[in-house]
Amino acid sequence: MQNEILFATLALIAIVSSIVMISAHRPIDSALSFIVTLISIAALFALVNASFLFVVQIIIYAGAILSLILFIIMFLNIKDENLPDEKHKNRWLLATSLIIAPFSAILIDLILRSDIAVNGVSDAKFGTIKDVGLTLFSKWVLPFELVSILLLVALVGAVTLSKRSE
Amino acid sequence: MSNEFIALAVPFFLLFSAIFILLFGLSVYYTKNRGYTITLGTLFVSFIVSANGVGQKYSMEILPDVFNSMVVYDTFSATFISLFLLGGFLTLAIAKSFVDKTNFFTHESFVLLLLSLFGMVVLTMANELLTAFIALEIASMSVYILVGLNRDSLKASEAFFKYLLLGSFSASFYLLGMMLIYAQAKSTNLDAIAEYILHTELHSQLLIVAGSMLIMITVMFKIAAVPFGAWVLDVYEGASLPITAYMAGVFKIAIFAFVLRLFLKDYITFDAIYDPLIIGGALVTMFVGSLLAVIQQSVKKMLAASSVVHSGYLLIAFASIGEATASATSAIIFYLFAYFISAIGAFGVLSYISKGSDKLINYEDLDGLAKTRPIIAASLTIFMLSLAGFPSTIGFIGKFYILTSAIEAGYTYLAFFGVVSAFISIYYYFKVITHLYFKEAGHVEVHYGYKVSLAFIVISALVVLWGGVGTSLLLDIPGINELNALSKYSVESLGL
Amino acid sequence: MSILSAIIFLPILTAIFLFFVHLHINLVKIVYMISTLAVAYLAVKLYINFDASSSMQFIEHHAWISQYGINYDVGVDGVSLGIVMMNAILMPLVAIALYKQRDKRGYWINLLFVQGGIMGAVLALDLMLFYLFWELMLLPIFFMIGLFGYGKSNFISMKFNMYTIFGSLMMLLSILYMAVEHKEQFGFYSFALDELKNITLTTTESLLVFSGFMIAFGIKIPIFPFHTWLSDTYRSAPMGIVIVMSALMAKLGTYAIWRFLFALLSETSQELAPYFIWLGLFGLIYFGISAISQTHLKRMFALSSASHLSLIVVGFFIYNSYGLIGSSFFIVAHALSSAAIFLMVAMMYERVQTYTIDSLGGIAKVAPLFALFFSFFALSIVGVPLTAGFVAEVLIILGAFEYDTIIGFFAATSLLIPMLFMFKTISKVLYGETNERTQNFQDLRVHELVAIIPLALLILAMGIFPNYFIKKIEPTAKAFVDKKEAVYYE
Amino acid sequence: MLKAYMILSILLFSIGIVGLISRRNIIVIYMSIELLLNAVNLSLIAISADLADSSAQVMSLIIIAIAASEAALFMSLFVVLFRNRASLDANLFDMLGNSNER
Amino acid sequence: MRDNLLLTILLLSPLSSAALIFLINIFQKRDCFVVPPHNDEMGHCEQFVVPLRNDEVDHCEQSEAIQSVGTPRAFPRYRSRHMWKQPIYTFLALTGSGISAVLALYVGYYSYFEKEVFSSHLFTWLSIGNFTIEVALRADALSSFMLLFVAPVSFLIHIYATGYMDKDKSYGRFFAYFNIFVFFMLLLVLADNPIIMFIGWEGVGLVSYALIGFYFKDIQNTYAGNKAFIVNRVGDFGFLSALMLLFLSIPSGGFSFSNIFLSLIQIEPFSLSLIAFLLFVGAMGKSAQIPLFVWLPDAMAGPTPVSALIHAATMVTAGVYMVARFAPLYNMTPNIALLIAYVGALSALFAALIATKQYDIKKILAYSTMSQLGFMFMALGVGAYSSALFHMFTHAFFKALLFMAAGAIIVAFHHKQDIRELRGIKFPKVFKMMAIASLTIVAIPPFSAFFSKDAIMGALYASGHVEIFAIAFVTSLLTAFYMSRMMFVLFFSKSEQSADESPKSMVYPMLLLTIFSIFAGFFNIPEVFGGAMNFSHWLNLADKSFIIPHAKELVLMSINTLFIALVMYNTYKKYAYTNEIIMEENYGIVTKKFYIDEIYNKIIVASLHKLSHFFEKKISNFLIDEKINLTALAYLKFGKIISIAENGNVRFYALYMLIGVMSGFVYLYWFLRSAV
Repeated sequence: MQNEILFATLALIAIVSSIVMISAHRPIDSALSFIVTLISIAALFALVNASFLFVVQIIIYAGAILSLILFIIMFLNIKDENLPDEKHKNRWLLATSLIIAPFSAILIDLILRSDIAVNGVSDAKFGTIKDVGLTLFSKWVLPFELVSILLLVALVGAVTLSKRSE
Repeated sequence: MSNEFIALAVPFFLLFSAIFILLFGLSVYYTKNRGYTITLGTLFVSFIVSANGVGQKYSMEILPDVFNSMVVYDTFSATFISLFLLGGFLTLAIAKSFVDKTNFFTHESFVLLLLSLFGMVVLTMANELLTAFIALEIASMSVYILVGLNRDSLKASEAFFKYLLLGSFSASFYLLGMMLIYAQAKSTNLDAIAEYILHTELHSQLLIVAGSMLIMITVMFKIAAVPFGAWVLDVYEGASLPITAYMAGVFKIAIFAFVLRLFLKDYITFDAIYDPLIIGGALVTMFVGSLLAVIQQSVKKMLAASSVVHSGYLLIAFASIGEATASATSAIIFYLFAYFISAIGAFGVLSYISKGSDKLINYEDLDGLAKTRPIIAASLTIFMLSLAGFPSTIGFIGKFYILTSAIEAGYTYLAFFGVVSAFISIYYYFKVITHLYFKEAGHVEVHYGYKVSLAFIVISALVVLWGGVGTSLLLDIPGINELNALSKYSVESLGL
Repeated sequence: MSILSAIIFLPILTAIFLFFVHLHINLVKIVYMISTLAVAYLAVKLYINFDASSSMQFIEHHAWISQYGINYDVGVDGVSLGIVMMNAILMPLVAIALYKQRDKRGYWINLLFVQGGIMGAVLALDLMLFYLFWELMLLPIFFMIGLFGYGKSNFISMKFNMYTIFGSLMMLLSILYMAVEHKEQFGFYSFALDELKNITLTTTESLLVFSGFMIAFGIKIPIFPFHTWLSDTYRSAPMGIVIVMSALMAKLGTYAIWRFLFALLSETSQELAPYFIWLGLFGLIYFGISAISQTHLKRMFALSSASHLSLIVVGFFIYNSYGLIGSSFFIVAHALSSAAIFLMVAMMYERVQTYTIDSLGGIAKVAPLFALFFSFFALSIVGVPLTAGFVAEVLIILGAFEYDTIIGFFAATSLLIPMLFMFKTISKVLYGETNERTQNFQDLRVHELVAIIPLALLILAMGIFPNYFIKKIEPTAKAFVDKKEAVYYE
Repeated sequence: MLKAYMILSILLFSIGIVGLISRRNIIVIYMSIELLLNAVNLSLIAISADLADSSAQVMSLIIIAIAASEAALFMSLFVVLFRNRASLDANLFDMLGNSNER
Repeated sequence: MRDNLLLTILLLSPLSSAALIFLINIFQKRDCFVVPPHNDEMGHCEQFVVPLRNDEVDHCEQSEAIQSVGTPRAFPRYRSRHMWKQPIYTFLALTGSGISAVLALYVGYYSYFEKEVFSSHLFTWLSIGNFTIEVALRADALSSFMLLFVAPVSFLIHIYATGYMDKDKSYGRFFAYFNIFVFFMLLLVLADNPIIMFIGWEGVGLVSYALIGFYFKDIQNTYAGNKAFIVNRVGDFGFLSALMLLFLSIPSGGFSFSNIFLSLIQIEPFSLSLIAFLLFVGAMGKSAQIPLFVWLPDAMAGPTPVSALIHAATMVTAGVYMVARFAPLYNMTPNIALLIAYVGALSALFAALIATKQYDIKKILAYSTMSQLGFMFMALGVGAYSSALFHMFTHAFFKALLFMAAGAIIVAFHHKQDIRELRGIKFPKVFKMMAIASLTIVAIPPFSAFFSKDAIMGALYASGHVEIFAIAFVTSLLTAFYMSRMMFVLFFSKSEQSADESPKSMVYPMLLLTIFSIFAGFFNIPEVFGGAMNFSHWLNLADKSFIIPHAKELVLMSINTLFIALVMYNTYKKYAYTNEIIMEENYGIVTKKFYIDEIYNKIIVASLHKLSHFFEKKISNFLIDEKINLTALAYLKFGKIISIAENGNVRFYALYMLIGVMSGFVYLYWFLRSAV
């Protein structure tokens, strides 16, 4: 019961903060509310015992990526007059929401009707760094290695693109 | 050479070569020419190696203990790997002048090219959704960057922006779909999913159906099916010509390789569900694509739009997979080969005559080329005929297979619409020929580029012709029959 | 390589050779002549060796795309023999007549391509092979119109191309459909004419398949209402191609109706025959009357060709031996006379630089030989006795009367309709006062005579001694009619 | 619980899409994409809890890594775009469209 | 063997001489560069210019003014260098037609006296299945009878033409055509089956076309030729259709006339009538009967020998011959036969009426020809075949003579043809012969036409069709009127013009024909005068026998003759030595030939042109082509609309994707709802 309340609260926070994120005019505001979303998602991770992922989420997302975004916003020194003039923002938001509504409604309906097993197992051992690490290196070696190459690509790409042409 | 060796050697060779160039590029001994030669050599060697795996029928999992059955190597993947390695090789070989004349094509570009090929190789072999996704991301990210390589060009950066943004957007659909499938099937391995589907009823497959569709959306995005392919014109326009050729000819094939595997292993069960969607997609894609192609002023964008149409043809075959599996799949493979060689050739000619400049080749730029450069004009004509599906070219045989499979599957009306769209395509392809031959040249004769590039263009043109009429009866060279057998083997190796 | 393959591929290979090897233009013409003469020699040999007592001969078979049952099957029978002969004979003559006018390599290369393509399409017994050649011969025509045409040649070549390719694609669909049906009924793909005959189709299917074929053939011929490419194309095309189109390509369409439609969809064709007979008759009258108001020589002769081709279509569709023999004979006869008349028009153009009927006149006074031959060929088109056209028309009309009296009457209007425009044209072009264009009109030169006299002699020979030529067609017709009756009474 | 997580994740995903399409600021668009990935992650973690199998956690870990690499590209994109155009308005980048051509 | 040789030579000798003339004619331009022994290019040509006598120059230039062919204008001074060829042409032409004339006489002789039938088989023209058409010639009584006047009259007109066409630039061409005509006419007559007959039939039409347009420098002449051929072809359309129907109705065994007649009974009556009617349509065209007569007056544009030979003596009678040939058929279809009679009667009256108001000498004769042909058809229609043929026989002589005389006048009086201008000419020899011919045509005894026309009148009377007889009677009076009108205006007038006499080559044939006109009637003297009806017996056609009392016949004859004499007297009073002809009103429905030409032009020609424009502009261009082009344009337009969506804005692209996703899911949901 306690979990349910907690979940509902966190879910509400996540949803509200994400709505704020997509509707805020200034990117700084968006970024800050996005941090709230990320943290509440991390909390939801923790709610199902995914302790390692909770940490990773906080560190990488809230820590690294978000600060990168903030850094970029600062670095580029985006002033208010550089921001796009979004006159019809709300209309767009409304229209897109209407279009997306059937999509999410159908998916939710399908999820509700589906017979995915509700085991609800929550083992204390499960979700720890050791458990995740074992799975990672026993079963998911190849994706792990591939991701490293992906990161290499991103690295090379970022360097290539960002450096000033001589 | 054992197959396992080939399976490992090709990606590793590509990877090592990429890393080598990355490091070598920092040294003082690096010159662009050396980088080019090394890349070309790598591609050639790996093509030779992988071509060894083509022709006999086999299927094996690579290091199943280590990789947990996430990648398989079979004739299917061998065929496709050889195909796009060849494609990469040809693209690069034809683009020599582009490489030489542009200053943004640095050693990182070679690295990215090799890495994207590496991604495609893994994608073709992937037998698991996440692996496939990462491989796809490796390939597409490299391509994103290659598109945006020319940082100073507004067009290139815009194309990069659009491609990256929409690509990431579509990728998230893939992940959502994968998540749904995993939630239902408890696995992301294609075989396991197939197993699950086989043993359950439809009501316990709801999320798989939905998830599969989400994955399909990503695929549709990548192959530029309407309405997911709106990016294709802009990105092709913004990208440099060799990169465009690479995307149209090579990358698309890799995507199809993966999709085909996915289809044949999992989706085929949901054939009845997806067929109307695919058919609708095919129709919309063909006709919107041809509408767009008809109005284009530049040849490059026309080819871009026409690549949409070709995706539509391929979707026809996909729709027929359920009812006429054997002929439809081999038709797809053959068609891919046909399209690949023709598109590479066509874009290659454009890149050859654009001499590495950033301009779009307009129809007017081709005026009178037949008088000044008859060989190039003839080659371009052959490519256009092939793309238009004119008999005696490989494109015709490809279209022939696709239409046959559609009729065999009972979708005669689909074949009819395919034919109608092919008819419309005659207009824009022949328009090129009209400009090549019937218009007076507005410019003086120029020396375009390297003889080597020209040689490869001509060879491609000859392949296109030979693929249309080839028979081992006349000369002892593999002809249509052999190509056909090749695609058949590769399908059979999937173990259906 | 047997004689038929040689006939098909010799011109194509020569053309490829000429494309890649840059020879001096005179040398190109010589090579062209050698090649076409060789083909003509082979064709004459074929004609002589052709056994007049049986139908399909010189059959050649090689596997091509074995997985789909596509083979290289060629053979010749009485009906195709005529077109082969015409193709072989006309090509060198065209060159002789026009060699001074054309100094572009492409012209001759494309003509060779066309020759090979037509030969292939005529001789093919496998539908895919037929389709291949059918399309292949389009390409050189497209190029010739675009490269050497007059007026808005770009637009017109494109229009022609689109028109005909539309038809071919519909035909492709029909062919594929039949092949797939063959697979479903017999377990394997086949594109061979003989094997595809055996499949059974429902009424709707066979109607659709039929219309697919018919659109292709109808456009090529052309029959009403697929004719709107015709007059523009003829007007704009260079003469070599006009001759090929009117003398050979259009005939190929009618031939294909017989060869493929009647063989494959015998019952449907017979059921639909009345409609096509009426369509053909309508076309006969329609094109004939349209031609009256033409002021452009090529357009007028184009419509006149179309009018006669409609009659040929009628001849095939009336489905009896008179009609068939008449039509096959007419194919040859009309090929001869229309080729000749277009050659004459080309010679005229070279001299006066105009095709407008009204700006000509008085040629008979200054160039009697020209006038003589021009009116001779025009008369042979009209179907005056002792020319080949007369025999053919009589046979077709006879067949039409055998089929139905009313249809016979309409078919017999072919005696009247061409007169309406032909004689006025002859008057305006040849007679009356000369004007500044025509007063220095040079009479026929030796090489032009060399090109034209064989045609005239052939027309006469075929008109006076038709029996010798008909003997070659008759067994084919007889076999066909017997088979048709067998089907009919089953 | 799993279904609740998944519904939440679908909702977040939808919100992300809405943001992606209706906003013109590229940084917000980028954050919307990150939200999409996070929504997927959320579900994966819930599935993993449900199945008591940490594979799904590994997947989400990998997805985070992918997100990171995407982030790198987007950062460089911002730099390139801002350098060229001094703006981050998505609507400004339409010179490749067809409507410009004629 | 003899038959073979005989008939082949008879048939081919004109053709071969025509071919030779053609060959010589074709290469005439080049001989200037081939023949001469000189090196000097200009000089040598002048060597070959035949010096002209002064009086010839005039003539030569005159004909030059009307006609042209041969050398281009650039070399006018060498134009007469080919005159040396004229004797060769003359020789060839005369030999060709002369041989056939002699042989024809020979054949006629043996046929008449020995009752021989000549037949020859040349080669198989067509053979399909078990049905063959042979090229076979056969000279039975009817054919021999035809030969008997066709070949000799042709020969005579050939001789006449050598005079008439003397020094003409196209002398060779003329005789080539002429001989080809003789060939086709003989083919028509000798053919043993209708198909071959049709070839001859069309052939004479063709040559007639060429000869009418002989002076093609005036394009109107060629139009007249076109008209002739086209109208003839309308008839041929009927003829050929009839042949086809006949061909299909005959069971196997050959398509020769004898075989056809044997099988006639097996044909059902309706198609028999149809065949008979269609055959008559053919005859209408060739023999210029209503409504297909319009070409004949225009055909007078050709040289006068052409009119004499083709449009009076031979070709126009082919229709009569054909109907007579198919006599067994017409005996079985009395209705059609009656139709023939009525058409003949109408044509006769109609033409005679028009002739009364004509002023062109050749036009008068042309209408008179048409009128006489009408007489023949009347006779054919009531079944008096041999009477018709007999009239044809006599008509050939006197009408040829009339035309020749007219030709002589025209040549002598500077190509004037209007009788008002020619009023009061003085041309004694020609006058005498022409007068005889005129008396013949108006059927004054004892000239030949008296007998022949009388036979027809008698048959008409006896057949019981009083209305036809009445028409015939009126027509014969009209004939008397217009012929005497012409004669009186021409020769009995105050203003006097005179000219040189015609050359001998023109006079002698006329003389011969005069003799024939007078005496030809004696070949078939009716029984009233103690004759034996030799011709009728010889021809042995399926005549219906008309028994008419001799007394009655004599009364008829005398009444007829009396009325004719009265008419002639009145005409004399009206036209001789008066200016009546000048004062005649030049308008009115009769003068304008009942506006038939205008009606035809309005109804057929103009509407065809309109239809042609309608087809071309409205249907081909507007209805079909425009629509096709519009479809293509619409596709382009639609492409432009689509390209609006392709606006370059990435958010829109994402939106499209979203819409795609959404619709896909809606479909999916719908499907799963119904499936699960």
